[in-house]
Amino acid sequence: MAPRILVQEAPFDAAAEAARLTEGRTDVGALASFTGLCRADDGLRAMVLEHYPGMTERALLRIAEEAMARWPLTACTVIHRHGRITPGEPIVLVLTASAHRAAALESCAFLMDWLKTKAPFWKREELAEGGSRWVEARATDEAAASRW
Amino acid sequence: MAPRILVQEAPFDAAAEAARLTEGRTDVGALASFTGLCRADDGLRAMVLEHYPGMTERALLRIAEEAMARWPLTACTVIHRHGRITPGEPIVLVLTASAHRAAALESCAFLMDWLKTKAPFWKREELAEGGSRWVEARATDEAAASRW
Amino acid sequence: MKILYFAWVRERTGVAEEEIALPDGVRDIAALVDHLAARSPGHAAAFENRRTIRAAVNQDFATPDTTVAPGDEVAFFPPVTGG
Amino acid sequence: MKILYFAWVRERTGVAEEEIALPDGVRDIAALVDHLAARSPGHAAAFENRRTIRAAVNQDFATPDTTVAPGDEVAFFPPVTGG
Repeated sequence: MAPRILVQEAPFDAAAEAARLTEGRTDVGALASFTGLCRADDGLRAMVLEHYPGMTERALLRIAEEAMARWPLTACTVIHRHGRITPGEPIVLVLTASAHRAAALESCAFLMDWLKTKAPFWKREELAEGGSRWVEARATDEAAASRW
Repeated sequence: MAPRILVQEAPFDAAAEAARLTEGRTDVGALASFTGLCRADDGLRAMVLEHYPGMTERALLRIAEEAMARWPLTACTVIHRHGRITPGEPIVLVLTASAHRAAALESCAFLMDWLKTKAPFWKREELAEGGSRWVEARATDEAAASRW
Repeated sequence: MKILYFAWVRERTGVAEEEIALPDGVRDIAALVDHLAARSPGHAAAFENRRTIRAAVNQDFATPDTTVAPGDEVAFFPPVTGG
Repeated sequence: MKILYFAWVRERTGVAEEEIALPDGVRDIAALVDHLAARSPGHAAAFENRRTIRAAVNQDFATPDTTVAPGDEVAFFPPVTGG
């Protein structure tokens, strides 16, 4: 099954997405999921995500295909939002389904690590005290991505 | 927050459980989840899970407390079903929430590995050709549990 | 003391639970297994290969040298297979 | 050729997208950056510290020695921060 990739401004329905991967099937023994949410660190007002339309979908599809090549997955979904997102709202959803737990859990962590460093999104934080600033890339994310 | 532990025969609502961990909060940046489901390998008809009432809840609580001590989690939920479960149905749900993704993802994998080897459940498979057999513990599960 | 059996250990002993008086001189799980194995042919079959049996005392996992005392709840079962 | 800018690179150049004619002799990303940096003070500021800039050619990540040709879509941006 081809990975399901969505890049959208609207919120997503994680439960409905999870159901798509298991409904009517009896070969899925493991469903792993990761949701990344916007935190209100230091009174952050909102996060604005810019992306590169066209390249984003392409990059996410490649990352998901890499996961499906490395692990025996029955399905894989990546949904990433862009635009203005306020604290408490979800930003990203990764779902992986497999016969066995290790494949689902490892590939879910792999997908998050790779999309953090290989998908063209840029976060700008709207600060509590007014104004905004671009989030800087972190060396720890590079290190996490390179362990795979 | 104390871990939420449920041992029950009834199915669970994974979406509602996930919502409990994030609703009304702005300090959760990462929500990891794992659902284990019954597969129809070799035409398996059903899985019957026996457990040790009292000790089961106690063992799951200890495992969850261990996860909360090892990783900075804001919340952690473990739900494990017992009784007769047919292919396609969920058996176990683990949810972990944290500010950051590594804590949520690693502790979710840890919880699954430990409950596979440290929670008193026993699976009996009802076979396609009639009859049933007890599932044998696997050395690979012991190895997975001992890596933490 | 209360003895519980689970999964195929229960199927072999033929009972899920039984009350026994802890005999003098039986102070650990290993000695208790010797005592229980003599109760019936089913018990003997259940404890035939002791390396495949796990135990819990008062709902904590135990080893052959874990001590037992009157009033304890002791359980015997195969290696667990949940998750 | 189409040049795209994202995030603070876009803010500094002052444009999100521009069409340019690829000059003779410009055959890779490094040379293209030299050329673009001379377009305006904003462009110069955007490309001031080249180690902080990433590029893509036709929507694939590129390096300074990736070749560019007329008709390519080339994008410049900071290291990504999604997820």
